[in-house]
Amino acid sequence: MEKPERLIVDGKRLDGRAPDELRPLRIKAGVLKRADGSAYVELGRNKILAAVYGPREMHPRHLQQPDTAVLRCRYNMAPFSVEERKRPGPDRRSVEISKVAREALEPVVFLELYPRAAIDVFIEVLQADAGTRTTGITAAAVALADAGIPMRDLVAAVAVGKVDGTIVLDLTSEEDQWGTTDMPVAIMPRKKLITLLQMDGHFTGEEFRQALSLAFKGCEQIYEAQKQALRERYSVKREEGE
Amino acid sequence: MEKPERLIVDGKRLDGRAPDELRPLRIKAGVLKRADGSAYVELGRNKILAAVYGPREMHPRHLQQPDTAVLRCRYNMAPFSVEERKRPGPDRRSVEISKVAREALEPVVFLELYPRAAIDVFIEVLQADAGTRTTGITAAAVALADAGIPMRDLVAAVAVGKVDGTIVLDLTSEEDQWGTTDMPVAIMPRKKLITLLQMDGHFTGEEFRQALSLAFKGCEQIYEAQKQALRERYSVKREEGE
Amino acid sequence: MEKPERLIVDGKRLDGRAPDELRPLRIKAGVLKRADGSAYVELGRNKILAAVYGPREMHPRHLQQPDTAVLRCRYNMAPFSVEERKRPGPDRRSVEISKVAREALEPVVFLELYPRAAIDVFIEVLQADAGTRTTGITAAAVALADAGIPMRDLVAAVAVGKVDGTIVLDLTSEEDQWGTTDMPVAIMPRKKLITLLQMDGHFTGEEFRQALSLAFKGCEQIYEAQKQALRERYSVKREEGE
Amino acid sequence: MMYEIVSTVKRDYIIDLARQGKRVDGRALDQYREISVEKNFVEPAQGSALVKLGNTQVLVGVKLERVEPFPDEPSSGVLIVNAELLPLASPTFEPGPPDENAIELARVVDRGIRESKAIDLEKLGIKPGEEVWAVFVDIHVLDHDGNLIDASALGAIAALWSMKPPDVEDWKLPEFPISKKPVAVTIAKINERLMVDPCLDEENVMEARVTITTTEDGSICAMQKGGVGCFTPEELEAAYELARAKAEELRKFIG
Amino acid sequence: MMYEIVSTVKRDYIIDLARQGKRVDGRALDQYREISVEKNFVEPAQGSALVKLGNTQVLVGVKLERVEPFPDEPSSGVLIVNAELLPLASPTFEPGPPDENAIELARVVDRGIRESKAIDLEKLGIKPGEEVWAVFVDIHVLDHDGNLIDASALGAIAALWSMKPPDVEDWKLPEFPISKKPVAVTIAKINERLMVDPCLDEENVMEARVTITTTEDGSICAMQKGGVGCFTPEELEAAYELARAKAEELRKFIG
Amino acid sequence: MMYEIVSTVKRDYIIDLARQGKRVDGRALDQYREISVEKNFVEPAQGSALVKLGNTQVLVGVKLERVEPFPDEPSSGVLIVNAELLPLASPTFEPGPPDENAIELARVVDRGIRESKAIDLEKLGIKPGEEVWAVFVDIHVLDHDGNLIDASALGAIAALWSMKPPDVEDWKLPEFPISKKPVAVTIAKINERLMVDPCLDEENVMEARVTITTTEDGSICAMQKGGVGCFTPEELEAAYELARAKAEELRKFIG
Repeated sequence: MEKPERLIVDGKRLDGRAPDELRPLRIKAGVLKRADGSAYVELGRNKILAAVYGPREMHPRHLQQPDTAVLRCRYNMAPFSVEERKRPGPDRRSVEISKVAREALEPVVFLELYPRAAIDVFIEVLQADAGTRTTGITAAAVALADAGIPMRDLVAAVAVGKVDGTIVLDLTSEEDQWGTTDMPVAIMPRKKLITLLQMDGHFTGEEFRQALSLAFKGCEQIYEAQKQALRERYSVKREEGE
Repeated sequence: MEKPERLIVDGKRLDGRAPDELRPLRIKAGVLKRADGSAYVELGRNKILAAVYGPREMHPRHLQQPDTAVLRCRYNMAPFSVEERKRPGPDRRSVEISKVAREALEPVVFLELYPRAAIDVFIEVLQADAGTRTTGITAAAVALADAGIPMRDLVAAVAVGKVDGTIVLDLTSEEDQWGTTDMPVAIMPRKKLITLLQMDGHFTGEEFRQALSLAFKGCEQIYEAQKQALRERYSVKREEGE
Repeated sequence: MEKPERLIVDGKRLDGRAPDELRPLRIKAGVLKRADGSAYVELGRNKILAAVYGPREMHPRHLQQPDTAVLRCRYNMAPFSVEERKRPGPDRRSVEISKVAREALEPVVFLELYPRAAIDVFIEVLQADAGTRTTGITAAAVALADAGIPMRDLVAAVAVGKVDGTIVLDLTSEEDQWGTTDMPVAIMPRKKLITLLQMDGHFTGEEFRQALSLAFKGCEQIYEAQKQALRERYSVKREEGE
Repeated sequence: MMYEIVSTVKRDYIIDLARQGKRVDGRALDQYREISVEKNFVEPAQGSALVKLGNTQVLVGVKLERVEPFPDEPSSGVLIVNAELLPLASPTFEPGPPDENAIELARVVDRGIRESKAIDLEKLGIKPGEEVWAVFVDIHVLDHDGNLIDASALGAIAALWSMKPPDVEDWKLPEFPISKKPVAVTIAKINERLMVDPCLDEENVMEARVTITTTEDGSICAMQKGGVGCFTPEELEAAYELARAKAEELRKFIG
Repeated sequence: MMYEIVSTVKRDYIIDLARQGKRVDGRALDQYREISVEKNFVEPAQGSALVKLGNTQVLVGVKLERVEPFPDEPSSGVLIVNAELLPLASPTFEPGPPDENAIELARVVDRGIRESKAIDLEKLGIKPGEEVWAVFVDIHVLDHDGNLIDASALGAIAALWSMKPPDVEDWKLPEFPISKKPVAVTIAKINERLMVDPCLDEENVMEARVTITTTEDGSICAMQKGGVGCFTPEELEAAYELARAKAEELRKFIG
Repeated sequence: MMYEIVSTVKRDYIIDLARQGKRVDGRALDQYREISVEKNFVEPAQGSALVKLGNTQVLVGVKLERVEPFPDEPSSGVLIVNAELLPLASPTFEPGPPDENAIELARVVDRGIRESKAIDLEKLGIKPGEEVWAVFVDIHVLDHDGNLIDASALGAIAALWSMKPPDVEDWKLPEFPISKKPVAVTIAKINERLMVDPCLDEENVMEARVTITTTEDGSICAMQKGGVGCFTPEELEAAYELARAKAEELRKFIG
């Protein structure tokens, strides 16, 4: 695809959104049978599945921590999730994303309740548009809650950036590719704390402040959708007498 | 090599055999010093060595089973065993063959006698014609017996297939390459039970029945040669006062 | 670089040295903070760092030896240490050098004093001229002493070879590449014992005797520099009241 | 496929049910769990299908990529089947390269497609000797409640039948060259009884399984026995009849 | 970066110091340890720099090699940053391929260089579509006493500014095309306090860190939060001001 | 080569025998075990040899394959030696990529062939800069009862002397270009005594070994000390004399 002349025309983005508008968002909790908790999130064309196993026995044993559970996280893209087939298995990008996603989620989990245990979070990108790491974190937080793991707060995440000189919320792949800046942010919505922050591109100090503030705004909306998904899941569980 | 016009002429195969005839077969038990049991089999141009170690301590320990020994199997082709040099190390084909070979042998071994132990079977293809997996299983069964491991029965194995519309026993590489169907079968000869079955190509239901029956016939002959090799081995051992 | 017509002219080598002369040598002990012992050696254009950790707990545990420590050694070249970038990670050459370096050092270490422990030696080639394995062993011996590990003797090492028909000490890369023979030797200087010997190229029996004798001569000089470096290190430590 | 530790009580219960011709989830011996196939689930793939077999979920995506041909078949396309037993699908699956179970799964699905000649690979050349199309069939196991082979094989063939031709100049064919519908049917043996589509509880206690892949005319293109038990010849003949009959039912979901 | 086990006494001491605005080694919160940068340490590399940040030592070497370009940028050079956490640098580093810490380190350094557009990669083509220059930046960690990111980023940009053009015919540029000096500043958070350049003892007790890479004009080209704690928006704004100020100091060492 | 745990009694016995100039299997110190070399054991290889040295069995196969040349030697063939310590050969060998023992074995054999210039690699070009012959020497260790180096080196050179030229048009040489017969002789040191061809029991107690590879004229082309003990210069000179004498005996088996 050629670079479009402009990515924002008359205050509207290529897909018709306003700069501070999220893509269509759909969250469903409890979508897998085997996992202890799970969630499926669509954000724009992203289709992402998260599953949680645990607390469970930690293997290998020498990684057990006597006073806390260990949170592990694996972010993975399906070979067919992107235009050019991705070779299966971890690459450097997915290893880094797995690390920052774990660090984004860990602050909300009461790990100290489960000494020696492991809690495993798996994020599977089935179809990728931009923002897979933040959407994956959003899904993982719901999956953790669905697994019944005690949490201080949820984690909601979204990317913000700069496109044609404008600070925008929730970049598409075109905006990510042709825009100036991409800044993924994860937030504990109730406590207003930032648990993930990455950025590449170009921001002045003032732009950074604006972008951060827009990220908070976007995460609020995502947080509402997360809570709604968990309420729906809970009512289904209750009906089923679980 | 070009595909020959016909693979069966006047009821004879390219190497002169009748459709229901095995290639020349030679089995020798006890050919290695270090292994607990071993066997060498030539079937046509196949040259295959099998060795057994165990029952021995299982490493890594977390794979130990409290109520049974674990049978492990590794099928491997020497780099010089085929026309084009094979890179050392397991590939997908050899991993699958190792699995089905283990499942073909396991039904005859009294694993429950050796809790926590490992029994390791190694199949080395030194020179490959077609039928290396079945010939390897045939060798491995003799090596297990040579190692003195209690067994319910032997396992004899052979491939059958369809070539020029005829059901044939014990395919050569040419027949495997240019024929229609290849079906490796392993059998417990005394109990008449099938422990390995794979097939690719084309069979009608009726052809499948015929082929299975021919496989039983071939395995009977192989079984006789296995028993003969073990008798010879036993008499040598007795002479040596082992 | 083209092969020069002659590598020795009027009894002098391309860098002006006599056949039995070492390249400029500099040894410094105690150059790293985290390691238990360390040394930095420059020999000609070689820049080599060695570090020692231990005696420390052996992981994985099943490698612990009940009656002795285990000495481990890893020789590694930095990607930028040679003309053509070296891919990170061990290759066959570095695995072999790690083995022979360990075997060259092990005779001088009182391993039996530390049952179940590991002593780890790391040799890092930052800039390579010829003779990195011997220079690395020279550095490692100083690092072991700097770590306070009880030793029977030091180990001094150097390569000798044959260039333009002359037996020479301490080959440069040009001499290694265009000469006839390369023979790395490591020696326990006080006990006059050879702990490393490798050779490739061409020697008559008589040349081998000469070369071995020249290696001893070179190692004597290296040994003096090693002792000097340790004396300097000791006096610094004393001043610092360590 | 993966043998999990099952309580002795549950094991005995399932085995005893089998003796009575019954199953743990109330199905008949020759009855599949509820099947659904959602095609075109994934946009970046040329073809895809999300298959649910009861609680088992497998997503298969197919992508076409340009590759060098094999030297002995310079103008023929290439079929590559890969399976990932994702750790999110089961507590027994671990991250890492495909283990023997994933490899067997991929290879059994591969043989069903390849040996039935479902895809006309000859038509997938681009420049002979230089470039051909590779058909990457990626099996992504999302939720493992047993019988991954049948779910994966069904997903693969359904995805192949949903292929959109790539939007490039040198693609000359009107559509993706597929012509057959091989279907894998797996039959488990428990306590001398044969039953189709084993769920995970059944896989954990079964003696052995056999997968028989048949095409529209009822002929067999691939078979694979698995597990550490045995079959009699008579059982295999009965299994073939079962496989042939059930394949007709499953084939309807390919679309 | 690597969390090591620290005695509770030491931990409490460092945390309590932070409350008082003090540090374990007597520095001010906004003070770096002693910095030295020795350029051209390694001859076979086109550029190199040995950086010491207190006891932390990192050697960075840069080599140019001819490679095939990426298909979507046929005339553009390629930047490859790799980091090795050598086992000689710390008792917690183990031999083997780069782990998540080494990969994060390399990628954070990479983004600082890449996103600042410090190197004009467009100028590093050779034959469009066939051959371009790859810039291999190898980070070799020799002694780990904390804050590897800042030491590595400083070493990388200093090594790039020391580049000697390769002595080959088809190199047409007067010098290596570098024009900017991005500098990474890492700020740790301990007991609600922000402090630059955490030493290892501080890294072991910090809640979180954030690395902010800025260029000469004070704008941000890369950021990375690390660790399992959180930041408030106000803390991040303060961190940015710190990063911008300290980068000016560090930039002097690039030369 | 591989150090196995030996009972103290056996160890003391072998060491004490050595003091008396005797060996555990009754051989003289300068005596090899029974040697047999069966050439052309494997048909798909251009050359092969099955070597037995007492109970030690090593099968070596040599194959020629077309490869790209190294850039610095565009018209020269390539020698590649690989050794596999198969787990069927010893309870101490484990499956997996070659470990340091396998790598050392391959490299010692490689150096003996390469440094003696036994093969005229210059003659193994095909199209300069594009294609040359690679000589793959694969050492397959079948039964390990000690002294794998000598068995493998003998197998490799015997296999190379048995080479059949490949049946292809662009092979122009009358025969495989081999002209020398380097032979490796390994001498173990036990209790101050030197002895050739250590069996496994001897390897398990030896202090050190040295392998000396010599050619027909008695000159040395490769040496390798192994093990954690030491040699005096006088011992190495004696080892050379032993190696030279025994190599003449072993050379007869190359054929």
